[in-house]
Amino acid sequence: MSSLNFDPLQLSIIVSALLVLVTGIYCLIYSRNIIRMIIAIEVMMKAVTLLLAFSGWLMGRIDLVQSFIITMIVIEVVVAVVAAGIALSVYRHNDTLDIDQLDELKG
Amino acid sequence: MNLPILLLLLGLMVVAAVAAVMIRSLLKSAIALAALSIVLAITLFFLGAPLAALFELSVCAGLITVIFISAISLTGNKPKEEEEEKIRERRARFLKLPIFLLIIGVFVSLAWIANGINISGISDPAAPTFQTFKNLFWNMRQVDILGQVIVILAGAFAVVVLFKERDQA
Amino acid sequence: MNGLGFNTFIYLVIIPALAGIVILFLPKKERLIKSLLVFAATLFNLITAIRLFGLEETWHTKWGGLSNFGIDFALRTDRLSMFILLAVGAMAFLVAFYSFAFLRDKDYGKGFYFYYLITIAFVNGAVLANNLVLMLFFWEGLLVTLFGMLLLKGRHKYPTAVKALTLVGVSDLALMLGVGVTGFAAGTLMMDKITAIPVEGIAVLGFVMMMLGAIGKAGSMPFHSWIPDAADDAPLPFMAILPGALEKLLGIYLLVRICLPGTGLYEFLPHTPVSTVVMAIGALTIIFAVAMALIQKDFKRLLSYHAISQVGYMVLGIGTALPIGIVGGLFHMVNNAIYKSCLFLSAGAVERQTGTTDLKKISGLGAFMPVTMICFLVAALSISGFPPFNGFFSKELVFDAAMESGIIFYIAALLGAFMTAASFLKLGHAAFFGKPQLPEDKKVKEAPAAMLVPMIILAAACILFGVWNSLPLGQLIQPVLGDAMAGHNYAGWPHTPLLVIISIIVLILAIANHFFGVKRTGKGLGAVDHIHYAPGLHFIYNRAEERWFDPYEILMVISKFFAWIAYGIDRAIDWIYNGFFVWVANSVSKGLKEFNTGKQSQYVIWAVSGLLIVIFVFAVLVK
Amino acid sequence: MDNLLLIITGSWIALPLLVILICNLLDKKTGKSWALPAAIVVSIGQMITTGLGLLQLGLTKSGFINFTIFWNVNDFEEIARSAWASAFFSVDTLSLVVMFAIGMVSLISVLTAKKMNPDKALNFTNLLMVLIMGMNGLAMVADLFSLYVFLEITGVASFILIALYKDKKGLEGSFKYLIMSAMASAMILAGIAIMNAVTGGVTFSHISGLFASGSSLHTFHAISLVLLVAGIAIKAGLAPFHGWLPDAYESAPASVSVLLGGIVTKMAGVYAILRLAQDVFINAKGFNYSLLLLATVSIVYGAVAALKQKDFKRILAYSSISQIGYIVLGAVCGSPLGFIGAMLHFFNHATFKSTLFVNSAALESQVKTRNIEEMGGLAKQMPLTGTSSVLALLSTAGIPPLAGFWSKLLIIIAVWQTGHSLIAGIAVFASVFTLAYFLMIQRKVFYGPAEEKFAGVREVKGGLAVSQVMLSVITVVMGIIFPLVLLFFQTRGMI
Repeated sequence: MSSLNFDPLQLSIIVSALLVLVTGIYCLIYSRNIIRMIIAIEVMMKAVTLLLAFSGWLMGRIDLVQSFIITMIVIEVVVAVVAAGIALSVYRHNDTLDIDQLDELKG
Repeated sequence: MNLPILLLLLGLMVVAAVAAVMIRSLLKSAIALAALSIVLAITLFFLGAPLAALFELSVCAGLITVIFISAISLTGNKPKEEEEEKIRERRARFLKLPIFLLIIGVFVSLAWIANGINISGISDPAAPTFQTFKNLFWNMRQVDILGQVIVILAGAFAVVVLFKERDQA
Repeated sequence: MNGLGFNTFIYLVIIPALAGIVILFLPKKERLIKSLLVFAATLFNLITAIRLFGLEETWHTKWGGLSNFGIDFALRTDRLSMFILLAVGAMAFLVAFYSFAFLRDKDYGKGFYFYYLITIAFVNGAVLANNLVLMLFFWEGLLVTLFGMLLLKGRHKYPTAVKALTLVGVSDLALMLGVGVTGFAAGTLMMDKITAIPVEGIAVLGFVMMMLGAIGKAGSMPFHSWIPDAADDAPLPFMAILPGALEKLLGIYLLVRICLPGTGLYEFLPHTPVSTVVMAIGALTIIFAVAMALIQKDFKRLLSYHAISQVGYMVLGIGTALPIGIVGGLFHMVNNAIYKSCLFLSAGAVERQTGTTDLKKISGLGAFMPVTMICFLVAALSISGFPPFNGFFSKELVFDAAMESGIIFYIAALLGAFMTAASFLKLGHAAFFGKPQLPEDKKVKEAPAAMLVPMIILAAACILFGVWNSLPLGQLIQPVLGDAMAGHNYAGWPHTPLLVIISIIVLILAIANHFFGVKRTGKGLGAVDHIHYAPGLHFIYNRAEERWFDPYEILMVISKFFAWIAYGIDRAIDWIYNGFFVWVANSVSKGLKEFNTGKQSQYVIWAVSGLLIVIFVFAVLVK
Repeated sequence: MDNLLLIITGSWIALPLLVILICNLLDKKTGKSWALPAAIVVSIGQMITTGLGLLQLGLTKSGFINFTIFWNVNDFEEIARSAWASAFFSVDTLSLVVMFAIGMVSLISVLTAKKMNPDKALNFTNLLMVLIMGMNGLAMVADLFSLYVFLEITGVASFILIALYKDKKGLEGSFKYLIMSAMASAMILAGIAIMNAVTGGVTFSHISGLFASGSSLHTFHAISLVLLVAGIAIKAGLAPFHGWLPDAYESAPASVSVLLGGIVTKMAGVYAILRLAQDVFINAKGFNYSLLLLATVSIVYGAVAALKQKDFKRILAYSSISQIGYIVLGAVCGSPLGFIGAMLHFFNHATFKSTLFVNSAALESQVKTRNIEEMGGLAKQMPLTGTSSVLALLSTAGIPPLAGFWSKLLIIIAVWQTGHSLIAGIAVFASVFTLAYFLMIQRKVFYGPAEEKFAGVREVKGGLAVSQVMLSVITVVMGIIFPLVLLFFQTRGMI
């Protein structure tokens, strides 16, 4: 059989990364909890990490991608810290984590 | 690389991600996120990026989970107080997600197979093989290292500004 | 090179303009400094013009290296423009000198000096410009200063200013169109590169439009009717310098620039339809304006109609396209600038000393203002064409050319000469001779020296240019034509004795007519009443006085009709813009505002839909 | 010369770092009192060094300078061989112009922050320094991944700055920005990953080589571009990705909104688009066309939405969306003229939008409100604020001879010339709306009927007044000497 002209490995990795990404965006739209939105962001970053690693592996340049991932993780942590800090401060103000309470700014 | 193992790992990843989003308890969500990180770390290891896997494991699965859990405990997780109706409504909102994901996954896979898409990758004749991780990271990517330094500084200032209890100016 | 850098002539534009701007910032009280500044600037202008004389140069710069669409800042002098510059410089200097005295107790002195200097700068610029668009720029700038000067006496002069703006603006618009067509027909906007475009096809439009622009600036029909109104409403030095001298110089400069045989912009030949059209305009201008001048009862108004009618002679002369006609036209232009300014200045002296220019109120001033009277007489004899004053010689040249081009034009010119002489006999008689009628006239004194000196100089120039007419003709005017002269020399006594005899007969007839009229009515002012109130003519005169024949008024009636129609359309469009669009914009904006609920999920949804849009764009492009 | 160059290039990162160290390692009291003056020194220093850098570029006619930051990689062969991987800094005229703008807006922001209490002032300065480093890095990077890194730094610093006072609105705006920005980061990073997968490298030179060769695009090239465009559009606040932008601008403290509106979001989004369109995705049709569409939508949306706003800063925010549209339009229309116009509009926008935000700060400090409905006739009491805002708004609307006119003119001409006459028409038409809502501001705030309760209002003094004067002068002077600036850049081969 004239081998499948697609690589199941590529397919599976890209599709699963896409699914994880979509999960994150879905959660950003439908979640009402601030902390869960931050979790959704983290979930999206995981998908991106997978994609990055995959790209390096595909090109045989995994070392380059390793350095990318390390930098990325550092940034990810800082963003998570900032987000958590903001969530905490919001909680202190509103006594709730409901995102729907954050709608003073509009129009 | 072993395709079945990879498929298993990827499946686990998707499940963990959906779980992190769907589980009602925030604490369990955070733990699901940690699980997602762990699975990702294993995948990275299999893809030949052990250092990145190590980082993922220690920082994402460890540090970020700690941050989340402390944030959750500081804000007080009050699932019990949620009314029955709210819970049902929430379930209705999130139950669509797996179906949605299934449709997307199947559709994209079919489209991929039907079009015979293949990322051939560019075989760069001048692709240097002598590049070691050390050389790459410390010499070639020193701009990124500078970025890391700055972003960590920013993180420190974030802690100073945002986590201070008493400040209602 | 006269020891000057060849781009010195840019100073002719810069120095007066700078001086004008400085004056604008000087306090109102500093009369002396302002006068000195004006004096220095105009003197500099005159000296530079003299030193530039005989220098034929072209100066050319690109606008800062960026692409410039062929509109370079290019200046040049040639024989024509250096002659005009000299005339401009001299007239500007004399009138400036005169206005120091005239404007001493007027509160609009500052504004006048500002506009005056800017006007000089622009006139110089327009004459120097080698690029048609650059010339147009200066030309249009003059429109602004004209408007400003007419408003100097206050807001209530607005109608006159608007009238002038409209009429001159229309002619400038024609010029603009003409410049465009000329540039298109010639393929370049540089005047020294354009020679003798054949007047055919689209070039006919270009020629006619540029010609209209030129004669419109000179004040010929049908762009003339603001000048008599301005005589009532504008400061007198303005009349002396702008309609009296500079505008004629500039307008005729352009007309000659267009029509000059051999080197002009267009190929303009005798006995062609275009030539006939130009001559007809000239002839009509003479007849109409002089006929109106005949019956005026106001010193300034009478002069202002002559300011129009004299243009007719120049246009007629140049319109013949014969060398003798062009020489005559140019000579007449110089002469006109001299004696018309002199006349206006004497009118100014009379106005300043008596407080009025109404001929019914003044008479017998000659006894009190002898110098003014003598200057007036010299200029009046000159304009009427009495030998040996300068007007005689230039008119003879024009007569000669008109005779050669068609007897009808000659008769028109002759008729004009008759009426000119008659009207000045009347004017002189009424104002300076006879018995002083009103008691206050007895207290009148001679004008101050600062006003007399320019008048005396101008009057002397009238005599000089008449007696020694080979000076202006040989040195200034005939070189302009260059090869086209074909060896002729028109200096000295007129070459056609028959025409001279006819002219003198006409003058004698005018004198006879005057005495007939004076005898009939018993006073100088009534010398032409028998023409004014002749059957038939009376009716036409009345209508003319009621401005039935004023092209501006006709234009206004037509435009009122159009305005009435346009108003309705405009209201509808206005509603669409001011009502409908605003309503739509406001309601859309309001809708957008309400649509934004401030919910985070909404923002995410927008972003996702934006992502879909981007995907869609890419998908369309891939297809 | 080389040493001078080293000092100049080094100072863009080292100077802010030094200030952070000094202010935090000294004892607390000195650190706090030194913080703002030190920030002023850094901003002015940046303006001077970028000016020197521009001169250097002009003198050597070299076009760009490459350099590394910690240790020099002297083995240039190695750099050449690993063009796909090596990250270094590179400055050209665009970088220097935007870095000058960074210095300028930072200076204005610090001047606006003068009244802050010392505790906040230290935090503010620290974060401002991080922000400056992030934006400078952004201006100098030469590969996609570093671009992402510095985007994040800029973003993180601005989240914290918006929430600096931890008031309810500030937290809300900050959180909204954070979520959208994180989403954008994920998209950009996914785009980079896919780009890396299909081209095998992330440096600008590597990718642009592939795009410039004109080979047909892989599906995944397109997917990568889609993700990059969407991500950067979120960062830039192009409609319909703009949701967070008005909220963040409105809720930020006065001095921070000067920063945000003047430079930060432009650096994060618009500069990235400028850089990518110019140096990386050359002739990438999808990239250009999708951004053209988004830019046009933004121009119209921003102008229309601003009409009915009540909050001064919110109007400015919507106007920003509109102006961002113009810059992006110039950047992606595909002609060099448009790029020049976009670069200079970037600078002009930094000037006039900062002016307007300073005006807003001045009004807020004197009148204690930002609601334009409540104000009226303030031009009499606050002539400086009124005049500078008039100048800034005329520049925004593109009235000659102010600076904004020229750059907008260049952009519209370029868009017209490249055949997008409909878009050019829309852009001109939207200018009318710009004028409309700004006239509305003027009428309601400065020139309308005077409200009696504001009789005691006084003109601002100190930092606010200085910055208003300074920015107005720049707007006017830039407008007058604009052709000369253009000429200088042109003759020196810098654009």
